[in-house]
Amino acid sequence: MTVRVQAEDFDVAAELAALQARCPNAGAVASFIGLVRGNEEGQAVKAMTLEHYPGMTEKALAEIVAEARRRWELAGTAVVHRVGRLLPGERIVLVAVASGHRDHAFAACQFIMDYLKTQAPFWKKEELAAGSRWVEAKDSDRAAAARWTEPGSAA
Amino acid sequence: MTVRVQAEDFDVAAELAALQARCPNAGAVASFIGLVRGNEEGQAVKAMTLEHYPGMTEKALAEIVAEARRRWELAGTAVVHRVGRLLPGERIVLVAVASGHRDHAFAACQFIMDYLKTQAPFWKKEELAAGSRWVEAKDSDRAAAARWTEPGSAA
Amino acid sequence: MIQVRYFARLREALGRDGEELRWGVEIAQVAGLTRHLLARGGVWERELGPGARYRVAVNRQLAGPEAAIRDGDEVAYFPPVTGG
Amino acid sequence: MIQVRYFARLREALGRDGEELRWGVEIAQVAGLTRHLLARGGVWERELGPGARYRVAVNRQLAGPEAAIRDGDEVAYFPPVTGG
Repeated sequence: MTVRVQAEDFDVAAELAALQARCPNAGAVASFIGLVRGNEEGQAVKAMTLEHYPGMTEKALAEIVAEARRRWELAGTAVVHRVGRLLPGERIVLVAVASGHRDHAFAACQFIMDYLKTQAPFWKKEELAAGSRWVEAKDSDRAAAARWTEPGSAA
Repeated sequence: MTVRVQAEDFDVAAELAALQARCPNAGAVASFIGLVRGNEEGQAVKAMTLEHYPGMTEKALAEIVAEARRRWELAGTAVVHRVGRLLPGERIVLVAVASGHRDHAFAACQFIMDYLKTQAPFWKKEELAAGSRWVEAKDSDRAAAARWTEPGSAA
Repeated sequence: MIQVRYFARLREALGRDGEELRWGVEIAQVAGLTRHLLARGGVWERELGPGARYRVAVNRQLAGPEAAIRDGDEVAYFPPVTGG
Repeated sequence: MIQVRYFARLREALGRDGEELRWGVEIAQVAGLTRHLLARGGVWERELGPGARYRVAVNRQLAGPEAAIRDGDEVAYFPPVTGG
Protein backbone atom coordinates (compact mmCIF):
# COMPACT_ATOMS: atom_id res chain seq x y z
CA MET A 1 0.00 0.00 0.00
CA THR A 2 1.62 3.20 -1.26
CA VAL A 3 0.33 6.65 -0.25
CA ARG A 4 2.39 9.68 -1.23
CA VAL A 5 1.85 13.44 -1.40
CA GLN A 6 4.50 15.23 -3.39
CA ALA A 7 5.27 18.30 -5.48
CA GLU A 8 7.09 16.34 -8.21
CA ASP A 9 5.37 14.58 -11.08
CA PHE A 10 5.09 10.80 -10.89
CA ASP A 11 5.94 8.13 -13.45
CA VAL A 12 2.73 6.21 -14.16
CA ALA A 13 4.49 3.20 -15.68
CA ALA A 14 6.89 2.97 -12.73
CA GLU A 15 4.07 3.24 -10.19
CA LEU A 16 2.07 0.53 -11.94
CA ALA A 17 5.13 -1.69 -12.32
CA ALA A 18 5.89 -1.32 -8.59
CA LEU A 19 2.29 -2.16 -7.72
CA GLN A 20 2.35 -5.20 -9.98
CA ALA A 21 5.66 -6.33 -8.48
CA ARG A 22 4.09 -6.21 -5.00
CA CYS A 23 1.07 -8.29 -6.15
CA PRO A 24 2.38 -10.79 -8.71
CA ASN A 25 -0.82 -12.81 -8.81
CA ALA A 26 -3.38 -10.02 -9.03
CA GLY A 27 -4.41 -10.22 -12.70
CA ALA A 28 -6.45 -7.00 -12.68
CA VAL A 29 -5.21 -3.43 -12.22
CA ALA A 30 -7.69 -0.55 -12.38
CA SER A 31 -6.35 2.96 -12.25
CA PHE A 32 -7.40 6.57 -12.45
CA ILE A 33 -5.38 9.63 -13.41
CA GLY A 34 -6.66 13.14 -12.79
CA LEU A 35 -5.21 15.92 -14.94
CA VAL A 36 -5.27 19.72 -14.86
CA ARG A 37 -7.78 20.80 -17.48
CA GLY A 38 -6.95 23.62 -19.88
CA ASN A 39 -10.47 25.06 -19.64
CA GLU A 40 -12.97 25.51 -16.84
CA GLU A 41 -16.44 26.68 -17.84
CA GLY A 42 -15.08 28.15 -21.07
CA GLN A 43 -12.25 30.07 -19.43
CA ALA A 44 -8.62 29.21 -20.16
CA VAL A 45 -6.78 27.93 -17.09
CA LYS A 46 -3.22 29.26 -16.76
CA ALA A 47 -2.34 27.13 -13.75
CA MET A 48 -3.79 25.28 -10.79
CA THR A 49 -2.25 25.44 -7.31
CA LEU A 50 -2.97 22.64 -4.87
CA GLU A 51 -2.73 23.35 -1.16
CA HIS A 52 -3.02 20.58 1.43
CA TYR A 53 -2.85 19.95 5.17
CA PRO A 54 0.46 18.17 5.72
CA GLY A 55 0.13 15.35 8.18
CA MET A 56 -3.63 15.11 7.87
CA THR A 57 -3.56 14.45 4.13
CA GLU A 58 -1.50 11.27 4.34
CA LYS A 59 -3.61 10.06 7.28
CA ALA A 60 -6.89 10.74 5.46
CA LEU A 61 -5.66 8.95 2.31
CA ALA A 62 -4.41 5.97 4.33
CA GLU A 63 -7.82 5.71 6.04
CA ILE A 64 -9.67 5.83 2.72
CA VAL A 65 -7.42 3.08 1.34
CA ALA A 66 -7.88 1.01 4.52
CA GLU A 67 -11.66 1.31 4.17
CA ALA A 68 -11.42 0.18 0.52
CA ARG A 69 -9.39 -2.83 1.62
CA ARG A 70 -12.06 -3.73 4.15
CA ARG A 71 -14.79 -3.53 1.51
CA TRP A 72 -13.12 -5.41 -1.35
CA GLU A 73 -10.53 -8.13 -1.88
CA LEU A 74 -7.52 -6.13 -2.94
CA ALA A 75 -3.96 -7.27 -3.52
CA GLY A 76 -2.43 -3.79 -3.42
CA THR A 77 -3.06 -0.09 -3.90
CA ALA A 78 -1.11 3.03 -4.86
CA VAL A 79 -2.25 6.60 -4.30
CA VAL A 80 -0.02 9.51 -5.36
CA HIS A 81 -1.30 13.08 -5.14
CA ARG A 82 0.61 16.18 -6.14
CA VAL A 83 0.60 19.58 -4.47
CA GLY A 84 1.92 22.98 -5.54
CA ARG A 85 1.50 24.83 -8.82
CA LEU A 86 0.59 22.67 -11.83
CA LEU A 87 0.06 23.60 -15.48
CA PRO A 88 -2.73 22.40 -17.79
CA GLY A 89 -2.18 18.79 -18.84
CA GLU A 90 -0.10 17.97 -15.78
CA ARG A 91 -1.05 14.99 -13.66
CA ILE A 92 -2.67 15.72 -10.28
CA VAL A 93 -3.46 12.30 -8.90
CA LEU A 94 -2.99 8.59 -9.54
CA VAL A 95 -5.05 5.90 -7.86
CA ALA A 96 -4.22 2.32 -8.84
CA VAL A 97 -5.73 -0.84 -7.40
CA ALA A 98 -4.61 -4.44 -8.02
CA SER A 99 -6.93 -7.35 -7.33
CA GLY A 100 -7.67 -10.89 -8.40
CA HIS A 101 -11.14 -9.66 -9.37
CA ARG A 102 -11.74 -7.07 -12.08
CA ASP A 103 -14.92 -5.79 -10.40
CA HIS A 104 -13.21 -5.33 -7.06
CA ALA A 105 -10.36 -3.40 -8.68
CA PHE A 106 -12.77 -1.07 -10.51
CA ALA A 107 -15.08 -0.51 -7.53
CA ALA A 108 -12.25 0.16 -5.08
CA CYS A 109 -10.50 2.54 -7.48
CA GLN A 110 -13.70 4.54 -7.96
CA PHE A 111 -14.45 4.46 -4.22
CA ILE A 112 -10.99 5.78 -3.34
CA MET A 113 -11.35 8.61 -5.88
CA ASP A 114 -14.85 9.54 -4.64
CA TYR A 115 -13.73 9.63 -1.02
CA LEU A 116 -10.47 11.40 -1.82
CA LYS A 117 -12.52 14.13 -3.54
CA THR A 118 -14.66 14.72 -0.44
CA GLN A 119 -12.49 13.65 2.54
CA ALA A 120 -8.84 14.35 1.82
CA PRO A 121 -7.71 17.89 2.72
CA PHE A 122 -6.63 19.25 -0.65
CA TRP A 123 -7.78 22.57 -2.10
CA LYS A 124 -7.43 23.86 -5.64
CA LYS A 125 -6.91 27.46 -6.68
CA GLU A 126 -7.25 28.26 -10.37
CA GLU A 127 -5.37 30.98 -12.21
CA LEU A 128 -7.59 32.34 -14.97
CA ALA A 129 -7.05 35.34 -17.22
CA ALA A 130 -9.37 37.33 -14.93
CA GLY A 131 -7.42 36.39 -11.80
CA SER A 132 -7.20 33.59 -9.25
CA ARG A 133 -10.05 31.85 -7.48
CA TRP A 134 -10.54 28.95 -5.12
CA VAL A 135 -12.38 26.06 -6.74
CA GLU A 136 -15.76 25.37 -5.10
CA ALA A 137 -16.61 21.87 -3.92
CA LYS A 138 -19.06 20.17 -6.27
CA ASP A 139 -22.42 18.68 -5.34
CA SER A 140 -21.71 15.93 -7.86
CA ASP A 141 -18.64 14.89 -5.85
CA ARG A 142 -20.65 14.79 -2.63
CA ALA A 143 -23.30 12.71 -4.36
CA ALA A 144 -20.63 10.35 -5.74
CA ALA A 145 -19.19 9.72 -2.28
CA ALA A 146 -22.66 9.31 -0.76
CA ARG A 147 -23.36 6.33 -3.06
CA TRP A 148 -20.95 4.09 -1.18
CA THR A 149 -23.18 3.68 1.82
CA GLU A 150 -23.30 -0.12 1.96
CA PRO A 151 -20.09 -2.12 2.34
CA GLY A 152 -19.32 -3.73 -1.00
CA SER A 153 -21.96 -1.77 -2.90
CA ALA A 154 -21.13 -0.63 -6.41
CA ALA A 155 -21.82 2.74 -7.99
CA MET B 1 -9.98 6.09 -30.73
CA THR B 2 -7.20 3.52 -30.78
CA VAL B 3 -7.91 -0.21 -31.21
CA ARG B 4 -4.97 -2.55 -31.70
CA VAL B 5 -4.38 -6.29 -31.58
CA GLN B 6 -0.72 -7.21 -31.46
CA ALA B 7 1.79 -9.82 -30.35
CA GLU B 8 4.22 -7.27 -28.89
CA ASP B 9 3.93 -5.81 -25.42
CA PHE B 10 2.65 -2.23 -25.14
CA ASP B 11 4.06 0.73 -23.23
CA VAL B 12 1.37 1.84 -20.77
CA ALA B 13 2.85 5.30 -20.21
CA ALA B 14 3.15 5.90 -23.96
CA GLU B 15 -0.43 4.75 -24.60
CA LEU B 16 -1.79 6.99 -21.85
CA ALA B 17 0.33 9.94 -23.02
CA ALA B 18 -0.96 9.50 -26.58
CA LEU B 19 -4.54 9.32 -25.32
CA GLN B 20 -4.05 12.44 -23.24
CA ALA B 21 -2.48 14.26 -26.20
CA ARG B 22 -5.57 13.48 -28.28
CA CYS B 23 -7.91 14.83 -25.55
CA PRO B 24 -6.10 17.75 -23.90
CA ASN B 25 -9.16 18.90 -21.95
CA ALA B 26 -10.38 15.59 -20.60
CA GLY B 27 -9.28 15.79 -16.95
CA ALA B 28 -10.13 12.17 -16.12
CA VAL B 29 -8.48 9.01 -17.42
CA ALA B 30 -9.67 5.62 -16.16
CA SER B 31 -7.79 2.55 -17.25
CA PHE B 32 -7.61 -1.18 -16.80
CA ILE B 33 -4.71 -3.55 -17.30
CA GLY B 34 -5.20 -7.32 -17.40
CA LEU B 35 -2.19 -9.48 -16.60
CA VAL B 36 -1.34 -13.16 -16.92
CA ARG B 37 -1.67 -14.66 -13.46
CA GLY B 38 0.97 -16.99 -12.10
CA ASN B 39 -1.64 -19.28 -10.54
CA GLU B 40 -5.05 -20.53 -11.56
CA GLU B 41 -6.99 -22.47 -8.95
CA GLY B 42 -3.82 -23.33 -7.10
CA GLN B 43 -1.94 -24.59 -10.15
CA ALA B 44 1.16 -22.79 -11.39
CA VAL B 45 0.68 -21.31 -14.87
CA LYS B 46 3.72 -21.71 -17.14
CA ALA B 47 2.30 -19.65 -20.00
CA MET B 48 -0.92 -18.45 -21.58
CA THR B 49 -1.50 -18.47 -25.33
CA LEU B 50 -4.09 -16.12 -26.80
CA GLU B 51 -5.72 -17.02 -30.11
CA HIS B 52 -8.02 -14.62 -31.91
CA TYR B 53 -10.06 -14.23 -35.11
CA PRO B 54 -8.12 -11.72 -37.20
CA GLY B 55 -10.42 -9.25 -38.87
CA MET B 56 -13.35 -9.95 -36.58
CA THR B 57 -11.45 -9.03 -33.42
CA GLU B 58 -10.71 -5.45 -34.45
CA LYS B 59 -14.27 -5.04 -35.70
CA ALA B 60 -15.77 -6.37 -32.46
CA LEU B 61 -13.55 -4.12 -30.34
CA ALA B 62 -14.40 -1.08 -32.46
CA GLU B 63 -18.11 -1.80 -32.06
CA ILE B 64 -17.79 -2.15 -28.28
CA VAL B 65 -15.93 1.17 -28.12
CA ALA B 66 -18.51 2.83 -30.39
CA GLU B 67 -21.29 1.61 -28.09
CA ALA B 68 -19.44 3.02 -25.06
CA ARG B 69 -19.13 6.37 -26.85
CA ARG B 70 -22.88 6.37 -27.46
CA ARG B 71 -23.61 5.69 -23.80
CA TRP B 72 -21.19 8.13 -22.16
CA GLU B 73 -19.50 11.45 -22.91
CA LEU B 74 -15.99 10.34 -23.79
CA ALA B 75 -13.11 12.37 -25.12
CA GLY B 76 -11.05 9.40 -26.27
CA THR B 77 -10.37 5.70 -25.81
CA ALA B 78 -7.52 3.26 -26.28
CA VAL B 79 -7.82 -0.52 -26.42
CA VAL B 80 -4.74 -2.68 -26.94
CA HIS B 81 -4.99 -6.47 -26.72
CA ARG B 82 -2.15 -8.90 -27.13
CA VAL B 83 -2.20 -12.30 -28.79
CA GLY B 84 0.29 -15.18 -28.87
CA ARG B 85 2.17 -16.82 -26.02
CA LEU B 86 2.51 -14.76 -22.84
CA LEU B 87 4.26 -15.53 -19.56
CA PRO B 88 2.94 -14.91 -16.03
CA GLY B 89 3.07 -11.21 -15.14
CA GLU B 90 2.90 -10.12 -18.78
CA ARG B 91 0.24 -7.61 -19.83
CA ILE B 92 -2.68 -8.98 -21.85
CA VAL B 93 -4.94 -5.98 -22.32
CA LEU B 94 -5.12 -2.24 -21.76
CA VAL B 95 -8.36 -0.28 -21.86
CA ALA B 96 -8.06 3.46 -21.21
CA VAL B 97 -10.85 6.02 -21.38
CA ALA B 98 -10.51 9.81 -21.20
CA SER B 99 -13.47 11.99 -20.30
CA GLY B 100 -14.38 15.31 -18.75
CA HIS B 101 -16.35 13.31 -16.17
CA ARG B 102 -14.73 10.87 -13.78
CA ASP B 103 -17.87 8.71 -13.57
CA HIS B 104 -18.17 8.44 -17.34
CA ALA B 105 -14.53 7.41 -17.63
CA PHE B 106 -14.91 4.69 -14.98
CA ALA B 107 -18.22 3.36 -16.28
CA ALA B 108 -17.09 3.25 -19.91
CA CYS B 109 -13.80 1.55 -19.01
CA GLN B 110 -15.62 -1.14 -17.05
CA PHE B 111 -18.26 -1.53 -19.77
CA ILE B 112 -15.60 -2.00 -22.47
CA MET B 113 -13.83 -4.65 -20.37
CA ASP B 114 -17.08 -6.50 -19.60
CA TYR B 115 -18.09 -6.56 -23.26
CA LEU B 116 -14.60 -7.41 -24.45
CA LYS B 117 -14.65 -10.43 -22.13
CA THR B 118 -17.88 -11.76 -23.64
CA GLN B 119 -18.01 -10.40 -27.22
CA ALA B 120 -14.50 -10.10 -28.63
CA PRO B 121 -13.18 -13.29 -30.28
CA PHE B 122 -10.17 -14.09 -28.13
CA TRP B 123 -9.49 -17.49 -26.56
CA LYS B 124 -7.00 -18.37 -23.86
CA LYS B 125 -5.10 -21.64 -23.54
CA GLU B 126 -3.20 -22.23 -20.31
CA GLU B 127 -0.01 -24.24 -19.97
CA LEU B 128 0.01 -25.92 -16.56
CA ALA B 129 2.40 -28.53 -15.18
CA ALA B 130 -0.20 -31.19 -16.04
CA GLY B 131 -0.55 -30.02 -19.64
CA SER B 132 -2.41 -27.44 -21.69
CA ARG B 133 -6.09 -26.63 -21.52
CA TRP B 134 -8.48 -24.11 -23.03
CA VAL B 135 -9.84 -21.68 -20.46
CA GLU B 136 -13.60 -21.99 -19.99
CA ALA B 137 -15.79 -18.90 -20.24
CA LYS B 138 -16.93 -17.72 -16.81
CA ASP B 139 -20.50 -17.19 -15.68
CA SER B 140 -19.28 -14.16 -13.71
CA ASP B 141 -18.15 -12.53 -16.97
CA ARG B 142 -21.51 -13.17 -18.60
CA ALA B 143 -23.24 -11.70 -15.55
CA ALA B 144 -20.95 -8.67 -15.62
CA ALA B 145 -21.80 -7.94 -19.26
CA ALA B 146 -25.50 -8.51 -18.65
CA ARG B 147 -25.57 -5.67 -16.11
CA TRP B 148 -25.22 -3.02 -18.81
CA THR B 149 -28.73 -3.43 -20.11
CA GLU B 150 -29.86 0.19 -19.84
CA PRO B 151 -27.97 2.90 -21.75
CA GLY B 152 -25.90 4.86 -19.24
CA SER B 153 -26.56 2.45 -16.38
CA ALA B 154 -23.75 1.79 -13.94
CA ALA B 155 -22.65 -1.48 -12.41
CA MET C 1 -19.15 -21.28 -52.03
CA ILE C 2 -18.95 -20.29 -48.37
CA GLN C 3 -15.93 -20.23 -46.10
CA VAL C 4 -16.38 -22.00 -42.78
CA ARG C 5 -13.80 -21.30 -40.07
CA TYR C 6 -13.14 -22.97 -36.72
CA PHE C 7 -11.25 -21.46 -33.79
CA ALA C 8 -9.60 -22.43 -30.52
CA ARG C 9 -10.95 -25.60 -28.82
CA LEU C 10 -13.29 -26.27 -31.79
CA ARG C 11 -10.43 -25.95 -34.27
CA GLU C 12 -8.43 -28.52 -32.31
CA ALA C 13 -11.34 -30.89 -31.70
CA LEU C 14 -12.50 -30.80 -35.34
CA GLY C 15 -8.95 -31.16 -36.61
CA ARG C 16 -9.15 -28.27 -39.05
CA ASP C 17 -9.18 -24.49 -39.08
CA GLY C 18 -11.69 -24.21 -41.90
CA GLU C 19 -13.20 -25.55 -45.08
CA GLU C 20 -15.05 -24.46 -48.21
CA LEU C 21 -18.63 -25.61 -48.75
CA ARG C 22 -20.85 -25.25 -51.79
CA TRP C 23 -23.68 -22.84 -50.99
CA GLY C 24 -27.26 -24.15 -51.25
CA VAL C 25 -30.69 -23.41 -49.84
CA GLU C 26 -30.24 -26.12 -47.17
CA ILE C 27 -27.41 -24.02 -45.66
CA ALA C 28 -28.96 -20.61 -46.32
CA GLN C 29 -29.34 -20.12 -42.55
CA VAL C 30 -26.95 -20.76 -39.66
CA ALA C 31 -29.27 -23.46 -38.28
CA GLY C 32 -29.17 -25.28 -41.65
CA LEU C 33 -25.37 -25.14 -41.85
CA THR C 34 -25.10 -26.44 -38.28
CA ARG C 35 -27.46 -29.33 -39.15
CA HIS C 36 -25.32 -30.09 -42.18
CA LEU C 37 -22.17 -30.26 -40.05
CA LEU C 38 -23.87 -32.29 -37.28
CA ALA C 39 -24.88 -34.89 -39.86
CA ARG C 40 -21.20 -35.82 -40.09
CA GLY C 41 -21.61 -37.41 -36.64
CA GLY C 42 -18.78 -38.23 -34.21
CA VAL C 43 -16.78 -35.23 -33.07
CA TRP C 44 -19.10 -32.88 -35.00
CA GLU C 45 -22.07 -34.02 -33.02
CA ARG C 46 -20.10 -33.78 -29.79
CA GLU C 47 -18.84 -30.25 -30.47
CA LEU C 48 -21.94 -28.74 -32.12
CA GLY C 49 -24.77 -30.93 -30.87
CA PRO C 50 -27.33 -30.34 -28.09
CA GLY C 51 -25.67 -29.07 -24.92
CA ALA C 52 -22.47 -27.99 -26.68
CA ARG C 53 -21.47 -24.39 -26.03
CA TYR C 54 -20.32 -22.51 -29.09
CA ARG C 55 -20.89 -19.22 -30.90
CA VAL C 56 -21.36 -18.48 -34.59
CA ALA C 57 -20.34 -15.41 -36.55
CA VAL C 58 -21.46 -14.61 -40.08
CA ASN C 59 -19.12 -12.23 -41.89
CA ARG C 60 -17.38 -11.51 -38.58
CA GLN C 61 -20.56 -10.53 -36.74
CA LEU C 62 -22.04 -12.70 -33.97
CA ALA C 63 -25.13 -14.39 -35.36
CA GLY C 64 -28.03 -16.51 -34.09
CA PRO C 65 -29.44 -19.71 -35.66
CA GLU C 66 -31.85 -17.72 -37.87
CA ALA C 67 -29.13 -15.57 -39.43
CA ALA C 68 -28.99 -15.77 -43.24
CA ILE C 69 -25.98 -17.18 -45.07
CA ARG C 70 -25.45 -16.02 -48.65
CA ASP C 71 -23.12 -17.33 -51.30
CA GLY C 72 -19.63 -15.97 -50.60
CA ASP C 73 -20.18 -15.47 -46.88
CA GLU C 74 -17.68 -16.38 -44.16
CA VAL C 75 -19.15 -18.34 -41.25
CA ALA C 76 -17.14 -19.07 -38.10
CA TYR C 77 -17.79 -21.51 -35.26
CA PHE C 78 -15.94 -20.98 -32.00
CA PRO C 79 -16.21 -21.52 -28.22
CA PRO C 80 -17.47 -18.78 -25.89
CA VAL C 81 -14.73 -16.16 -25.80
CA THR C 82 -12.20 -15.88 -22.97
CA GLY C 83 -9.99 -12.88 -23.72
CA GLY C 84 -9.17 -9.82 -21.65
CA MET D 1 -2.95 25.78 24.76
CA ILE D 2 -4.48 24.58 21.54
CA GLN D 3 -3.23 25.11 18.00
CA VAL D 4 -5.82 26.44 15.56
CA ARG D 5 -5.03 26.22 11.85
CA TYR D 6 -6.70 27.73 8.80
CA PHE D 7 -6.36 26.53 5.22
CA ALA D 8 -7.03 27.62 1.65
CA ARG D 9 -9.82 30.20 1.17
CA LEU D 10 -10.29 30.48 4.96
CA ARG D 11 -6.58 31.10 5.51
CA GLU D 12 -6.66 33.92 2.97
CA ALA D 13 -9.95 35.44 4.18
CA LEU D 14 -8.91 35.34 7.85
CA GLY D 15 -5.47 36.68 7.05
CA ARG D 16 -3.58 34.03 8.99
CA ASP D 17 -2.62 30.37 8.78
CA GLY D 18 -3.09 29.68 12.47
CA GLU D 19 -2.92 30.86 16.05
CA GLU D 20 -2.48 29.56 19.58
CA LEU D 21 -5.37 29.82 22.03
CA ARG D 22 -5.47 29.13 25.75
CA TRP D 23 -7.54 26.01 26.41
CA GLY D 24 -10.64 26.43 28.64
CA VAL D 25 -13.97 24.71 29.21
CA GLU D 26 -15.71 27.22 26.92
CA ILE D 27 -13.71 25.81 23.99
CA ALA D 28 -13.74 22.17 25.14
CA GLN D 29 -15.95 21.33 22.14
CA VAL D 30 -15.71 22.32 18.48
CA ALA D 31 -19.00 24.25 18.75
CA GLY D 32 -17.59 26.29 21.65
CA LEU D 33 -14.40 27.13 19.80
CA THR D 34 -16.40 28.17 16.74
CA ARG D 35 -18.58 30.45 18.93
CA HIS D 36 -15.42 31.96 20.43
CA LEU D 37 -14.05 32.72 16.94
CA LEU D 38 -17.42 34.02 15.65
CA ALA D 39 -17.54 36.49 18.55
CA ARG D 40 -14.68 38.35 16.84
CA GLY D 41 -17.28 39.51 14.28
CA GLY D 42 -16.47 40.83 10.77
CA VAL D 43 -14.70 38.35 8.55
CA TRP D 44 -14.94 35.64 11.26
CA GLU D 45 -18.70 35.83 11.25
CA ARG D 46 -18.78 35.84 7.46
CA GLU D 47 -16.49 32.82 7.11
CA LEU D 48 -17.71 30.68 10.02
CA GLY D 49 -21.25 31.99 10.67
CA PRO D 50 -24.62 30.56 9.64
CA GLY D 51 -24.67 29.53 5.99
CA ALA D 52 -20.87 29.43 5.70
CA ARG D 53 -19.51 26.15 4.35
CA TYR D 54 -16.48 24.86 6.17
CA ARG D 55 -15.12 21.71 7.77
CA VAL D 56 -13.34 21.16 11.08
CA ALA D 57 -10.67 18.61 11.94
CA VAL D 58 -9.49 17.82 15.48
CA ASN D 59 -6.06 16.25 15.57
CA ARG D 60 -6.21 15.74 11.81
CA GLN D 61 -9.50 13.85 11.89
CA LEU D 62 -12.73 15.36 10.50
CA ALA D 63 -14.92 16.32 13.45
CA GLY D 64 -18.48 17.52 14.08
CA PRO D 65 -19.59 20.37 16.38
CA GLU D 66 -19.85 18.02 19.37
CA ALA D 67 -16.28 16.76 19.09
CA ALA D 68 -14.20 17.28 22.23
CA ILE D 69 -11.13 19.53 22.26
CA ARG D 70 -8.50 18.82 24.90
CA ASP D 71 -5.53 20.88 26.00
CA GLY D 72 -2.74 20.40 23.46
CA ASP D 73 -5.05 19.51 20.57
CA GLU D 74 -4.72 20.81 17.02
CA VAL D 75 -7.96 22.08 15.49
CA ALA D 76 -8.21 23.05 11.81
CA TYR D 77 -10.87 25.03 9.95
CA PHE D 78 -10.99 24.74 6.18
CA PRO D 79 -13.35 24.89 3.19
CA PRO D 80 -14.92 21.75 1.70
CA VAL D 81 -12.09 19.92 -0.01
CA THR D 82 -11.49 20.07 -3.78
CA GLY D 83 -8.53 17.79 -4.53
CA GLY D 84 -8.20 14.89 -6.91
